[in-house]
Amino acid sequence: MNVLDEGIGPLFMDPDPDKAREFFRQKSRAMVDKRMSAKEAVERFIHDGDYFATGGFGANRIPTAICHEVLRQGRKHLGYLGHTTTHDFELMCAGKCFDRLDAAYIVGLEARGLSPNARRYMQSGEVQVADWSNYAVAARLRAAGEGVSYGLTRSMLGTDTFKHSAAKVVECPFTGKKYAAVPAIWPDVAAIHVHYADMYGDSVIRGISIADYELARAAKHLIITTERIVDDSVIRDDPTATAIPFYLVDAVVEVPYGSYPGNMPYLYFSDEEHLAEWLRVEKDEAEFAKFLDRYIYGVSSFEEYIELCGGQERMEQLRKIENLVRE
Amino acid sequence: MNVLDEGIGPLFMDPDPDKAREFFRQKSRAMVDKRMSAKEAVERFIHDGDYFATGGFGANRIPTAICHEVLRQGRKHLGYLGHTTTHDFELMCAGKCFDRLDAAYIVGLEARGLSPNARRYMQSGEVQVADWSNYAVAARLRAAGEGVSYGLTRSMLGTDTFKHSAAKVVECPFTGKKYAAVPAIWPDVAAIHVHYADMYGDSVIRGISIADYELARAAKHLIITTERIVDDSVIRDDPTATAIPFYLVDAVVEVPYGSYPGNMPYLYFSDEEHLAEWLRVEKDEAEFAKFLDRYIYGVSSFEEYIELCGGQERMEQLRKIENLVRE
Amino acid sequence: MASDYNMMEMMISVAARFLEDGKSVAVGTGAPCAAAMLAQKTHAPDLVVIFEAGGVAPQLPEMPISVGDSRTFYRGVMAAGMVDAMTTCARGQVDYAFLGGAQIDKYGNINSTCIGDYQKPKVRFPGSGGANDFASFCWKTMIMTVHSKSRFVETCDFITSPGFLTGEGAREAAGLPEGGPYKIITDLCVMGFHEETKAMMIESLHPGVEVDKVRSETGFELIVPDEIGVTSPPSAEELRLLRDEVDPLRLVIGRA
Amino acid sequence: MASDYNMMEMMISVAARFLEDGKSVAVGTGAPCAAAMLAQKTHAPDLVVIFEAGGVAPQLPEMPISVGDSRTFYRGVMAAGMVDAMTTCARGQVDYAFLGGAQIDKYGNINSTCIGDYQKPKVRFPGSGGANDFASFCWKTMIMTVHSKSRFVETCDFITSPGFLTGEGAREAAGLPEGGPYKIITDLCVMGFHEETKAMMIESLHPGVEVDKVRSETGFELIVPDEIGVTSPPSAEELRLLRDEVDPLRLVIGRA
Repeated sequence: MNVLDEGIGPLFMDPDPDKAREFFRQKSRAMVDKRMSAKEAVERFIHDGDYFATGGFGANRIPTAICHEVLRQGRKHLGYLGHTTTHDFELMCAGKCFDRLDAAYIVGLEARGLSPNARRYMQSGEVQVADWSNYAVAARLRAAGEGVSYGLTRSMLGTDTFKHSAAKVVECPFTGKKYAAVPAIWPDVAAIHVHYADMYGDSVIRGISIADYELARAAKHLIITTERIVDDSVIRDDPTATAIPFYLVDAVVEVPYGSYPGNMPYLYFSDEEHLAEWLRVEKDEAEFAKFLDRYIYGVSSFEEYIELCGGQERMEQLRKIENLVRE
Repeated sequence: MNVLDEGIGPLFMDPDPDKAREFFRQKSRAMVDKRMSAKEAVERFIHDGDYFATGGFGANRIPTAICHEVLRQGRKHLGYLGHTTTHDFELMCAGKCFDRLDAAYIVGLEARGLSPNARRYMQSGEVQVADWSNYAVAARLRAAGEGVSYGLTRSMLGTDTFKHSAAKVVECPFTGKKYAAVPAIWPDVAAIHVHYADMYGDSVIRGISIADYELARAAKHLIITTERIVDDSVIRDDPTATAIPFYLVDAVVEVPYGSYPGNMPYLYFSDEEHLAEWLRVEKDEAEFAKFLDRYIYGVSSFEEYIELCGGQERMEQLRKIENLVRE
Repeated sequence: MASDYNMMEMMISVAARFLEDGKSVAVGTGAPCAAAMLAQKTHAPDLVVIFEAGGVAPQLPEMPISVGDSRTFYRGVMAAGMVDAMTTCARGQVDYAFLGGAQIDKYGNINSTCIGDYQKPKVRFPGSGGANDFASFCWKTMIMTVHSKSRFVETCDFITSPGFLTGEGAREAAGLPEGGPYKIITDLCVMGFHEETKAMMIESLHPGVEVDKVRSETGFELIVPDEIGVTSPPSAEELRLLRDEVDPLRLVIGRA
Repeated sequence: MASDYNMMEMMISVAARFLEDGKSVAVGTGAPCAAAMLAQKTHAPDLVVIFEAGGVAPQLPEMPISVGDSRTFYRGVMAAGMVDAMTTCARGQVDYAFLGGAQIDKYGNINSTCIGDYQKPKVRFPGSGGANDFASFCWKTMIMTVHSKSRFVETCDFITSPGFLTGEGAREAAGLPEGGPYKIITDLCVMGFHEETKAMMIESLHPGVEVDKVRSETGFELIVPDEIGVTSPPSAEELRLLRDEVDPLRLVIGRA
């Protein structure tokens, strides 16, 4: 294979499709009850050193409860996929959980500003980084889900984003066109938050799927957090709606408001006040440490966190904002 | 680019992504009323020599009305994508409409047997053919929709299917694994039958999508036939359900029972008696010619064909079969 | 033991037994579908059935006529598309697939494309469809077919779907993933493949069938081990399930 | 002509005018989204808005906070995913995109990744997000930004997203599709790119702005044509639409 150019960024995960196939060969396809707590899901499926990825888009439909558990259980030396990450990235930095990072969108919270703590962590030199574009990462996940070792994109070419990625430039055997060949990535474990799922893991997402279709098919282990668990007859009544089938899933965790303080389409809007509070307290490391103790390390479950953040009353306000109910 | 091996099959369409981009650059994105008759859609968008593709899976959710019009309007020298084609292929052969063929599944009607006329046509030597697997064709369409000139699959390797395709063997720049590189294909025009669409072309498919998601994104021109046209508020009420957005679509044709004699999931089952009749009459060329005159050439619209085939009464029977209503 | 079974019932019952619980199988219409359904009703309730057009784990109300008809996702857990079905195979999550063809050679390669000259064939068949993909991607592929010399040939006119190609090491050399033919179930016997040479070998003969009969209906040299078992015919329970539940209209199994 | 506009209103109004009817635009939050909405309410009702996370043609009830929040597909015609949005760009169906960044060089290359050493940066920014993809795939990219010497630099510390790279022919040589920067809209002027050299040039100065002011706020040699127009400020109607309909909460345009 003629490689015309290659990035100098680190390649954290083996893109060998046959090793992935061997893993998936062993993974059970049995339709069994996979319900468990967030605590148990993290204990069983996320280990120190694993490569971890979170679904959703920054502060929209993110698996917050799993991120909190990762912090509470003190996971360290994770690899992390910084793909369209905002509040989830902020959380992972708060716990200094990862030291290897594929970065596509990190440290920012879009229109809300940049996370002071995430920037401190990323500027510390403690994290080994490769940079990518959002689509390049989606293409890496898609390639993995397709059982091939690389995908193709014409983005990244000619830039430092390419240079600091682990992509390679190849030529089309038909047209001679150049492509960035991006290596498939099979994360060890991913967490995705969905609208509803049955106890086997068959999951439905309402609204944009972002890159979760691809992530679900690439991840070796998959934790689903769901607003509610439904009987599998609900799934079977409308199989067209299923985005993630049970055989991809290892754990099903029922977490109402599970994307909080992020947005969950149709159900609740993001809590902009709480997200602003994060950005504010992060400016001072001591204050931030106290904040984390109060909201994450000092509670035993995500339910407690929701209570601390205003509980049902606040959730009801966010439901009204989401649904454009003007008071 | 090191090419390790290559098929000897003809490559009918240019896989240059920049030529495709130039086409799509010019294609309007305006949200305008695209409703028209099947007759007009074929007149405007399917021309002699064009490369044509049909959606659905053989005799399931196929754009029968468009195929009939192609015959009635005497289209010739088409290229055709024989991907999971059964009754649609039978129709195209009945009109000898194509002389270039990418074949993945042709001449058969699955459990129903093989089409005598399609076999005669394919055995005549009049058709230039390349062979592919079903997934290879889906990968070709997917690559086109992604704006790249080739896709990758590990199928076809080592076989005569590869040899008689236009694929090439390339090596992964990361792992050295071999892949069949399959050239992107942007059909000049495709027809896809859907459950409902608005007048702009936003379309919803219920049940399996087969390769229509990919085909819709690869085709330069796209004709949608739909069981019913709905107000665009129906689409906007549930944008998650949309499979095909309006900007891909050139024509929207309302055709109730448009997949007949094929199956339309949830609405009507295939008419096995009529499909068996096709296979029976095809055995005798003269009888088949009379049959075609009666059912296709001798009628002026698909509605007349439905009437000839038993009209509303027959459709009601097929609805009951589809919905497992036992009498 | 029931004695009033026909060969289709025999083949389906044998095929069903090879399908392990908690595994997945890509099936077509007809006998393979019946085998998967029978397995689910006997030892493999957690066998996941996948159709190439996108249907996953349907509660089949009856035999599909097409691998893309509405039965293939009737009350399924997902109605996806071909890319999803095929990539599920490609990434190693589909264990079994059933294939068929007009010709099979001793390495389990299959012809379902044409007889005679490719450009102007004597007989044109459908081609690969999804068969080449299943044969390339799935871990273990199986064939159910009648046993005849015109079908079991020394050399296929056209290799549509890969078996072991030219034998040991050939799949790997071609770049195919691990996998390949597992069992061939005919109306005479069950065959497997030699662990090293990857050539076809008899594993068990159906009751009353002699080795010579198999040899005479096979167009190439079959490996015949010293010890050959006898295939267990369908049990009464298998027959009951097949006739009453799997295929009550006898579309596949016919009338015994 | 209204005189009580602020620079954000000016920039948004100017950007909106560049968006042609019947075309498509990939937008982010804030000013780009406001520009697209304003264009739809003035000359381009058929402008299709696409968000990178998958939202297509929403009827935006208010400004999104995130390009992936629920507003981005509110009563849209499709709620797809990132791959669909990005491949729509890649195959040439998205005309415009808006980009932003900490540094911009004279060829329109953008840095939104870091200042200083890459491995241990002085300042780390978000990185590409979808920007590199839009800059690579969309036909015409635009930037709205304040004009300052620290932003318009001779050399970016890191090229996150491609403009014209090193100038004429460089995109083609790198393998990028046709496309590239189209307009840079700042609080001082509108800039385009020289047809041949692909270097940045002034196209029009905002009312009251002198060329020297632009030069002094630009860290590289700008092409200054002999004839430079004056940018038309927002019309009363543009301001009314911006303030009453596009951004009534003044989240983006602030208070004039």
